[in-house]
Amino acid sequence: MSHIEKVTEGLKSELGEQVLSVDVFRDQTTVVLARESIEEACRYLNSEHDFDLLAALMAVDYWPEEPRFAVIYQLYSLKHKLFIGLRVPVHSTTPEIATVETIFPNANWHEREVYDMFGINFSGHSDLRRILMPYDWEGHPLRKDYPLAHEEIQFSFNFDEIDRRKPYAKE
Amino acid sequence: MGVESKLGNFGVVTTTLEQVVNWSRTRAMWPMLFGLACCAIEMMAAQASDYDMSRFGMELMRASPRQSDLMIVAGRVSRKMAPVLRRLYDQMPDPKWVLAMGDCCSCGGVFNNYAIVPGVDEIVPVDVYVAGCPPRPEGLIHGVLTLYEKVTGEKIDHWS
Amino acid sequence: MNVPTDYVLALSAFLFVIGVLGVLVRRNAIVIFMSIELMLNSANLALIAFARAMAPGTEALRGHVLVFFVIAVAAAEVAIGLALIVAIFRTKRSIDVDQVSSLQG
Amino acid sequence: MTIDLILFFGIAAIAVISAISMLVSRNAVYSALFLVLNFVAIASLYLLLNAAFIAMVQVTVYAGAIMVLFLFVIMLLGAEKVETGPSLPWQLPVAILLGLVLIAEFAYVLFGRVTQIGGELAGVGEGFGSPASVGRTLFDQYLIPFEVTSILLLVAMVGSIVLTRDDRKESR
Amino acid sequence: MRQMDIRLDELKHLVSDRAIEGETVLLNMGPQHPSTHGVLRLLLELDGERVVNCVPDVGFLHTGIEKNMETKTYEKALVMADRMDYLNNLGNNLCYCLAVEKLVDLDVPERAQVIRVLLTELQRIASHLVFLGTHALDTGAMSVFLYCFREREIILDIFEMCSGGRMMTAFFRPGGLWRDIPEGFEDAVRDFVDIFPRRIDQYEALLTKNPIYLDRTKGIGGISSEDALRWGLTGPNLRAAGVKFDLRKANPYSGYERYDFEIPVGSAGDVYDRYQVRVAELRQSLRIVEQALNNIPGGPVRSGNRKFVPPPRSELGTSMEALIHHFKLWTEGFPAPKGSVFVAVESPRGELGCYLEGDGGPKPYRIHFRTPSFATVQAIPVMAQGYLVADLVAIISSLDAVLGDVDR
Amino acid sequence: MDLLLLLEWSIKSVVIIVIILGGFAYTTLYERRANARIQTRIGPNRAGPWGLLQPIADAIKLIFKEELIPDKSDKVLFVLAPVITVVPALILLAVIPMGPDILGFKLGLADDINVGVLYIMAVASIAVYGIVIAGWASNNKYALLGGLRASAQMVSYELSLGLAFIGPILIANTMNIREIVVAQKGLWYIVLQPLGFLIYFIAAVAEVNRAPFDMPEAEQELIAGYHVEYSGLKFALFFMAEYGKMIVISFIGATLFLGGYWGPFVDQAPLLGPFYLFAKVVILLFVLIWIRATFPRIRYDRLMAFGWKIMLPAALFNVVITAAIVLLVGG
Repeated sequence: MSHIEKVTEGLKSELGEQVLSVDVFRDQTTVVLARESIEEACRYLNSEHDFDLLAALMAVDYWPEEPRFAVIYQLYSLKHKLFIGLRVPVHSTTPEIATVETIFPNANWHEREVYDMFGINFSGHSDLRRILMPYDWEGHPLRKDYPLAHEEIQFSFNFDEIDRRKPYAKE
Repeated sequence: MGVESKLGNFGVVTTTLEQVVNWSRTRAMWPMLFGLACCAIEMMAAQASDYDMSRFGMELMRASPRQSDLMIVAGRVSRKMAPVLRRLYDQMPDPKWVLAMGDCCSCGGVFNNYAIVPGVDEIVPVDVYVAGCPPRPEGLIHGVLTLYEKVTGEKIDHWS
Repeated sequence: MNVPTDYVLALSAFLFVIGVLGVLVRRNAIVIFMSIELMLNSANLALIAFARAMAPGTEALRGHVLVFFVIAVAAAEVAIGLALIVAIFRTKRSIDVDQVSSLQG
Repeated sequence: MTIDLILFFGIAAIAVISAISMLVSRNAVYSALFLVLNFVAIASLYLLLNAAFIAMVQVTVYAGAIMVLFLFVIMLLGAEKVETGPSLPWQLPVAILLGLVLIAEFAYVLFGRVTQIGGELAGVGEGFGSPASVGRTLFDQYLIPFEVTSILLLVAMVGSIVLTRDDRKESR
Repeated sequence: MRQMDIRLDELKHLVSDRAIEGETVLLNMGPQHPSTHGVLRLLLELDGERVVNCVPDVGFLHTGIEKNMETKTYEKALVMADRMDYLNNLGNNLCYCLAVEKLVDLDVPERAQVIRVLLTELQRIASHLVFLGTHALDTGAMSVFLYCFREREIILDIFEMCSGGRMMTAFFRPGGLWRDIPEGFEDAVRDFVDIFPRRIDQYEALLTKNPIYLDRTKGIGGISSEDALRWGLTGPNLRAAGVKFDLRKANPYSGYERYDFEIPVGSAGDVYDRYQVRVAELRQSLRIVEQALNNIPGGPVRSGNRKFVPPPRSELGTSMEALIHHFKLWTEGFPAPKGSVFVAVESPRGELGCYLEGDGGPKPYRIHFRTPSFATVQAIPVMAQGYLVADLVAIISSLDAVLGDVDR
Repeated sequence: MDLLLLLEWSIKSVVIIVIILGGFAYTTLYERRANARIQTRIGPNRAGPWGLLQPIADAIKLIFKEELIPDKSDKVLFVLAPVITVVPALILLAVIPMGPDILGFKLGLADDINVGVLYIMAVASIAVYGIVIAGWASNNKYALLGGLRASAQMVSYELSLGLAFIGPILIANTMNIREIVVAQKGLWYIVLQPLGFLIYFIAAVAEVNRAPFDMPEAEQELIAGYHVEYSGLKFALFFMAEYGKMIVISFIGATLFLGGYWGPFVDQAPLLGPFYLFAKVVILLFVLIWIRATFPRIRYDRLMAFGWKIMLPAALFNVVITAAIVLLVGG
């Protein structure tokens, strides 16, 4: 049994029903977890299996399917030179998940980015603000129902209308 | 400025003054240290040994907008950066010029999306566009020389 | 050089009075302090004028020496005084003499 | 009127105006700068009075060091405008009254010819007020006071450092 | 502008009470400031010149690269990756290509692997040169900056020789390279390898033992190895703190296991150690370049898998099949299976990760870059607290954060 | 007063101001070209032949630039500050002898006064005001920080500067600068006072805020320091003051330690004197530029510590040793 299997087995015995499935794709292991258990899973992996680096934290939007979002954590263990992925499905009715800031301080900004881009709330987060977009921005750009929002092409018939909406710094 | 209104129309005097002032402006145009993204690196390269913009008297990159004449917008301008850029432009004293360096700030470049201002000319008036992603240092220098041509043709009653 | 000593003394007296007024009227501790410096200076001016009046006698230079001492002592005084003002400002957040006049806490 | 007198009146006017401006300026920075001007004016008066050495010392110490210290403290504390209005309404009239009394007293002393100074001045010898002559007097006759002054300065230096030390600041 | 002031208020809750009382000064540094390396903005709370609090604010260069890449086919999305971390263009390419190759299970010929390593290491040298130059400039040493750019030009000329572009090369493609290296490439690299060690000595002569420089960097902005890991620092910044972690050794990719090189580590994690680690890495990268240069195997530089890699132009006139492949690949692209991969490479700034998710179509369903600078900038307050403004400048430049990398 | 004397003084003043102004302009060009050579660049060469008109282009451009006065600044002091900064740089040269007497004509404005060195001290000490006022009047935190740094730095280094002067004074036994130069006829004081010269040079570099002591305007930290809000002609004045001061400290250094106008054959051909002085100044200027091109900037608190803990004791030590030797040898 390779080390990564030991880890997933340990995770299963620790969390029981909370582990929804374990996927292996192209030699990469991803554990699908229930939303409630993410903090515990991270703590367990950090303390018992030396996953000491939160390499990445991001989200995916599966609109219009439900559960709409998946929050994905990539942990790395320097000791075992291993990546492990955690995937947590999040329903769009209550887009909320516990923060892992207490275990990995650098989750702070990653979670802010996910909040900024997807509108997923992180309960218990110390400073949940927009990070990349301006503070007064509306909408969450990386959601699939958010348009890419490129510039409208100006023709003579709609020139005035577009011009009026443009963010010129009018004197 | 006030000079031109006092001078009135003196023909040869104003023309000579025009020439002298325009000459001095093209020989001593101090750019502002304003790098945004990829193009900023090429702008630094243009300042460095191989291309050496200092030949044109341009090595005095001023960190303060109050002392700069030329704003080289080097890189993509995001919606969050746009008000800052406009504010910096407003802080520059007249006469001032803007050079849009690279595709991103000329027209949005490859980034055709929610975050990037599609062309910095929506925010500030641009004098010269330099194409390229990023433009080579030679391209930037060519853009600057093109701007010089434009400045050389400026008339005294256009001075603001 | 031929400036009547009286004139210089009058100027000195006038400056001294302004210094006194500054101490009495102003409430900014630093400005009061500056007024004191002005008074010292006016005294110095009088001393130099007297020294000039007594020239070319060698005792005249004693006036200069005295002024030299006054300047040195003033420097010491300013160092201590400003240190006091800074210390008071730290605790009271004010250098208005009326507000810091009470010595307790 | 000799050129000396013209110079004297000019400088005296600057001194008086700068002193009054110092008194009435609401902004402490302006007060300090007017005082600097005043000191420089007085220094030029010293030059007129054949006290070149003292004039230079005046500029170096007063204008160059002491007033810079003042400005430094004012700017550091942000204490340009602390005064709002007089809290004691009778303060200003009384002060002016006292000032007038003082002026009257001076006037009586000066113009009442209580003293015997004034009139034509004798010429000064070569090197009067020069660094060499003042120094000789200083170190011949006033050596002990000179040393005492140096100790005073040392005490002041130590004292000011102790006073301004911020105890809350932890060392890194 | 009103907007700016509102933003300042937004950050007020992150500073101490002393700032509200007016005992400490709030200073807004950036987004346009000569030493924030682009458009980083820092809200500083200063006690005199000492930094009490430091709140970084990023996003001024947010480009929406991730969203934009989702709208392009796998092959065309590559150009976006170039522009993310603009000092490590080839490294970004490599990371993205590895992710795509892993997602669709594509092989890469040996020759392409070696050339990839060679060019990536050259890119690392170029990136570290920019670091060294700007870092020296920020500590006030002007000339080093210009010397560093002089050498960087040589590397850019090599890139230009291969790809036609100085910076945005898009030279690595899924399945190999865009094209083979040109004639004269090896000589050009060899020339560089010959002259460069002397030039490194030159930079070091100006800085390494300079007492003023030592004074400004030793013991400044230190971070412990535990803290560094907790805050997600990787790359030279982590190694300077004494953790011997390099993805090229730990999880080798592109055949890095075949090269002989060392991982320089520091101990204190301060500015000086970060500088030393990067200068040592210059020499190590040069070793890798030399080894790769001596061992470039023959063969093709692109995978022969026509489902994913377009055929060479010469075949278009003769082979109907090639023409069809070409047409299909450039109009609709290749489909990738449903599934997700996460690939991490060692960029000059640390661990650059690419999360790529396919949905069976020709466009990435979700792509996310784990960028090293993001973590680095986040950790600035940890390192800067208690130091002077002048130190802050040295700390920021020593971290070598690229704002394009942070904001994407 | 003698009208002729007045005329002579006026002419000399004008000449000195022209020296400073022209010198300032061409020192900037000198620095830019020399820096460029050190950094393997070319430097400005497009304005006029070999770029010789570059300073003129700079000047004309700055004159025809809009003068911004920030809304919340203190308007009066904001305008006054650059002027106050420039004046000390202009008047310091008055006490420098430019050459030996030529047929009884003195080359130098007031080089024969017996408080010459003190004059330098006095004027140098009030040079700080312009910078402090500029920093305060701009109503900008960066400018204020720059101004405060400048005042602290200049006050600290003034002491060492003054103590460095004492060496030549003791050896020449006079405060008259002309006499000090005359006393150096046989032997330059840099030979007798190597430590003194070093202290003078470091303190002077700090006094004029040049790299590596350019704290007040430290570009990477404080953007442009005290002149961050200045534009156009007012900025040009600051620029001028900075380079003017560079020239002045080079002149003073050359005069007090490098033998002033002395050089081979000055006895026979007194006209050579000014040229020797000029050459020495150019060399000292090059050293300043060279330092700027190579050295990192020293940190502010270390700068203050260096000033008080190393420079001042060293300067005091130098004074004591010099005094003892002068006493023993008998002056």
